[in-house]
Amino acid sequence: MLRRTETRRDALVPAACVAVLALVAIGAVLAQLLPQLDPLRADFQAPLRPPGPEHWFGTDATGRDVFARTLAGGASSIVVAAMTVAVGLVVGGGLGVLAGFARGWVDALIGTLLDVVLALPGLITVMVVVTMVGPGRLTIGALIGLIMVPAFARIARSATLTVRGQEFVQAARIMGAPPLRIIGSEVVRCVLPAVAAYSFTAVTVAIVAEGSLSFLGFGLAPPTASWGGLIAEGRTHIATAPWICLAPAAVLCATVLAVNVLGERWGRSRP
Amino acid sequence: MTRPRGAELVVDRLQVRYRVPGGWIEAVRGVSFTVPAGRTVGLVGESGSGKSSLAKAVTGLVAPSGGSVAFAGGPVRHRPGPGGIQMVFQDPVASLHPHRTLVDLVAEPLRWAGVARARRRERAAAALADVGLDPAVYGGRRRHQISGGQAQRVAIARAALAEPELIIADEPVAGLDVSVQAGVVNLLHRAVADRGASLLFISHDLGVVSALCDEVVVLYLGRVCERGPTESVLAAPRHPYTRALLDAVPEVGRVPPPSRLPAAEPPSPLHPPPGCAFHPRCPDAVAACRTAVPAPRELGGAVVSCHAAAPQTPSTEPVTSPPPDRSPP
Amino acid sequence: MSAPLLELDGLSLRFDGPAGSLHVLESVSLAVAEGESVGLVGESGSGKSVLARAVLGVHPGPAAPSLTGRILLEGRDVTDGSSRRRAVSMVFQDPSASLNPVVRIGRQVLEAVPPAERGSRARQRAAATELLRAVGLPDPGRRLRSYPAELSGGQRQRVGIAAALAAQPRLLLADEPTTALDVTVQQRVLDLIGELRRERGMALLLITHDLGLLAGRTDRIAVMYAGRVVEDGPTERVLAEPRHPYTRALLAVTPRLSPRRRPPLPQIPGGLPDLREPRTGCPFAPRCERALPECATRPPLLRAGAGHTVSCWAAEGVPV
Amino acid sequence: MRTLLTRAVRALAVIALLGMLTMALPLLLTGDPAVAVLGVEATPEQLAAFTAALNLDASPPERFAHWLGGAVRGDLGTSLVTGAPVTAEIGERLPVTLELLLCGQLLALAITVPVAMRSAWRPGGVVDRISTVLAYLLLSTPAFVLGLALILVLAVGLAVLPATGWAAPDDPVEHLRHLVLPVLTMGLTEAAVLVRVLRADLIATLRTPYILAARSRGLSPWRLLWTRALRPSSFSTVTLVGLGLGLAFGGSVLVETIFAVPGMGRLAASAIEARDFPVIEAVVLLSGVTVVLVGTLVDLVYGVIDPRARHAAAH
Repeated sequence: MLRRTETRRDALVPAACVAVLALVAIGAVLAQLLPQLDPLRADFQAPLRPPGPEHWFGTDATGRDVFARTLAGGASSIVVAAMTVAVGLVVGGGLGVLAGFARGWVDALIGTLLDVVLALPGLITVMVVVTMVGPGRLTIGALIGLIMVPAFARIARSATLTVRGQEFVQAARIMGAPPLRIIGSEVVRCVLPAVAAYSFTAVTVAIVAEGSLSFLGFGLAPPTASWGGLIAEGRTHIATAPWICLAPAAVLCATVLAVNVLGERWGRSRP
Repeated sequence: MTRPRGAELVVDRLQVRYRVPGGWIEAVRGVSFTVPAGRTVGLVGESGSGKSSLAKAVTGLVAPSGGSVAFAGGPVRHRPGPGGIQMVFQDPVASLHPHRTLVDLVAEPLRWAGVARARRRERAAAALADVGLDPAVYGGRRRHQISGGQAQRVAIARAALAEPELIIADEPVAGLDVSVQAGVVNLLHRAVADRGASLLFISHDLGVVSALCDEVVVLYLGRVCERGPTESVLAAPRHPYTRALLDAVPEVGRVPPPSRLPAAEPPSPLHPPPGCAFHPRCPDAVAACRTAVPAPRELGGAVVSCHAAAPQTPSTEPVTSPPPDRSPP
Repeated sequence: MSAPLLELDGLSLRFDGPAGSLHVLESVSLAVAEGESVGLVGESGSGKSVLARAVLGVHPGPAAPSLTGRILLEGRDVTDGSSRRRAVSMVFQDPSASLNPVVRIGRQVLEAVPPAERGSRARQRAAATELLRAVGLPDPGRRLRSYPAELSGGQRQRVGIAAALAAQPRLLLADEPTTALDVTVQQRVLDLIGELRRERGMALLLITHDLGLLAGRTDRIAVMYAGRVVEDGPTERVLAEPRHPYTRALLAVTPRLSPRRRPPLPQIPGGLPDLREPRTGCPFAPRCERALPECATRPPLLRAGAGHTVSCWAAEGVPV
Repeated sequence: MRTLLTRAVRALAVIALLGMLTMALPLLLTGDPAVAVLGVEATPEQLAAFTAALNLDASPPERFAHWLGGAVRGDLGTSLVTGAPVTAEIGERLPVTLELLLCGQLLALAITVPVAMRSAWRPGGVVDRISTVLAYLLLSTPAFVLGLALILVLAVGLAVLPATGWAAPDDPVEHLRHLVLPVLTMGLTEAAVLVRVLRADLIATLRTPYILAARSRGLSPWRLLWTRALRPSSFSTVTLVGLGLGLAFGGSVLVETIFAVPGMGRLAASAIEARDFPVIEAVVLLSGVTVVLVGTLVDLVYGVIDPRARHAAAH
């Protein structure tokens, strides 16, 4: 009995998480396509409307639909998160594999460079650079990715070191397997899953960091919708119209939660 | 200097050291011995003796910090195809790729030698059957679906299929139950004996070594204490450490003689004692042992590194040629 | 005759997990008398370590096994997990893993003494020093402040023995106490355990995979295979005249120092039965060269001599 | 000894590289930084004065050397906005941030240790499941959302605490009242991470043979956890707490913004908005140096936690 309910819950939770992420993604696409969901269309006749059949999540101070703006904010989060993971995987993963295989002074040099990045106050550094080079989803995503490079590199390096030391890799060397083929196939087999597991964490960090930047006013420029920006705008009306704040906040938290849970399952499913 | 002949392995004054937090470990401190073509040599040592570092240096997995290893007259190379060196590891499961099937694992050396897929699978299946694993049952399994003893059989089948001139086995039975050990030892013996290849068998277990090896090399803290034909070393050990080791080996039904060793603990390889490394534990130590490293001497057919070991009737006993010059049977 | 110190009466033990059950022990009966020394021999999967843990009353991991049968200590039924402190303690297999790396040795050896009975700091120091002296650790007073990493493997196992002695147990369990040690150290540690046992009048259950360790060290040997005791008798008799085919085979494959034993060496074909299924007949039958049709059913317990029993269809003896 | 020396050399190299990187920040501005900051209407004299004040003509290494020279004498330059010495600005803000961070980390630890212990003792038990769900919810709630939620409940709803603002310690009661919400936000966010980490490490430790041995010797669960299992399980937790404290100089921009706390984070944010380079450079560099120093300190703490690590400091 107990076991059956356990297994059902085990399957249900990831399914729910995938559903949440799918809805956010579909919503983000629809917000770009459907004119009804234009996040900028303001209905000046209906400011600060509470949630109802016409405006599911209510309207903000200028009468813009909070639901449409929340969906559009999802698009920003997706683009930023994708960019973060891309930069982290390529730069961090590459440096980590290089450090793990070369060892010696290359490892020490890469380690020192990564320590420099690690010593930077992350959010403040991104804020400084954004004010100077201008905001943009890809810029912000790349910057967050760079800040996360040391974490990716550390994981890739230790996975590489593990691969190197494994006896079946040594056995392959003795059997005369071409070294580059061993490295190639083993990196794909061992290092990639380890780094991919960390990508879930990177996605949540990217979404939260982008939200934080927009919340602080250093993120995406105002017309572009962002969950953090929506929450910051709603803050002034928190006592009278809490939905402006709460709707995007709830969607943000649900998305991060879904990614966290999926990441944990992914990590647990691997030995 | 010995001139290498055939597929002879010549280890000459080999040194291996490792960087560890707090200094260097001199794991191997000038070890010389020879594995003549077609012979089986046992390398015996306890923890800290440097036997595993030696195995890695001989197979070229670590670079020696001094001395040399020569195989068939040249440096050790990792090249596919017959006639090379193969290795059997202590942890048989870890030495098999986790995702490949047993047939593909055994076929691995042929793959790097460029043998066509169908042909190498066919030969691998035959090799599996040869080590007692029905290819129809086990061929499609992976390493986590077999026992440790079976994994070691797979590893031996794989090494044998590469048709090496020398197999190096690093503690191949240490993790196995005694009821399984004998089978693995028999397979290893067959893998080399059938084709006249040689075997370097590394173990802490004198019992297994004595049954398998023509010659034995006893290591202590990175140096050779004694080496010679197994019969001679077992019957008349000259080095006090070899004697202590033989006394301590558990034998069924034998009430062990009281240990002759002083109570001193084995020293750490990080700080080996000066002179003869064994002197703090040696019941026969003399003053010279504390300062001077004993040079290898030939004593009654064996080569012994000990200040205190006396030649037993050296004039009458016929001096056989030293192990490196022994011809294969 | 008084009741034995430890008595296992038809003990069966099963681990239940999400992937099914493991039938580790199947109706094991074994007794250890006051002051007696018993060797428990078996290969991996025989259940010998699990048996020791069941006697000790602790199991690693969160899942507790389900037990049937009885464990009697000093005549007291402790199967339900009631306290064994003061009656049993254990010397563990790997001294490097079974000593806490961050706790000083002086504190660890006194772990088994309840805080209420420890007394002043000076008394604790004296007690710990005395224990370390008893196990032959050089310079025991200074060693109190050492960490395990500062000792050699043999010294660590001496500390492990000292920690087991602190409770002044009447039964000492030693689970492969020298498997992790070098042979030249192994002998000293086993000798130490033997001396302490005689001095303190403790009983000893020495668990090992190596039949070669037991001569001169134990009064009796019990041989386990796949969760059952297949043979139990006086040490010399079991080693010289083994009655169970498994004991015989084990003796034949145990390595000996003999250059005349050239390969092929004798071996036992086949492997351990699947522990996920309860064994109906003799678990050794598939590997046994003397297997009979009856072996598919549970073999009888036969008396093969004074204090010598064997569980086999093919053996000679009087049913118990 | 050797490893200590290599560590020191590496730390100095990191600080030097960090310094040059920080000093290269103005180069990110397109065109002349002076024009970018002062605007096109600025007179050539103003531009020249600006360039000279920031030593912008020099290369980043030279600028860093110059900055370092000043720093040694206790001179971090002058704020472009207020005209006050940067040291004075920081001296005013730093205690606020430090208090916040210390209280936040302490609260996090006070929550983490007992919760992680209870969870790890019976993994999959009721306490573990509840704490896991709560930890995941908190982990998925960004600090700015959690802060707003706390304001909504405790300040707006129940009206027991001030929503925002700060009171000097001269008035202890008001000071504490203003401290509660920011510290709660920081502590809860941090605790969510720490609980997961410490719980996993504790579960691993509780499976080791030495814990089994201690259990067999009759140690009570309470003593087992506190005196035997906690220390060997605390490496990652110590690292994370150290990292959190190391970022003190950068302050917590988010929490300070939500609750309008005048700390380092607010100082940094307003300096960035105004492109007040001397302040930005000082904050980034001091933060970086603290992280490096705390990192080294954490390595030393490892040695205290685990005698085995005393000789093995390098990774």
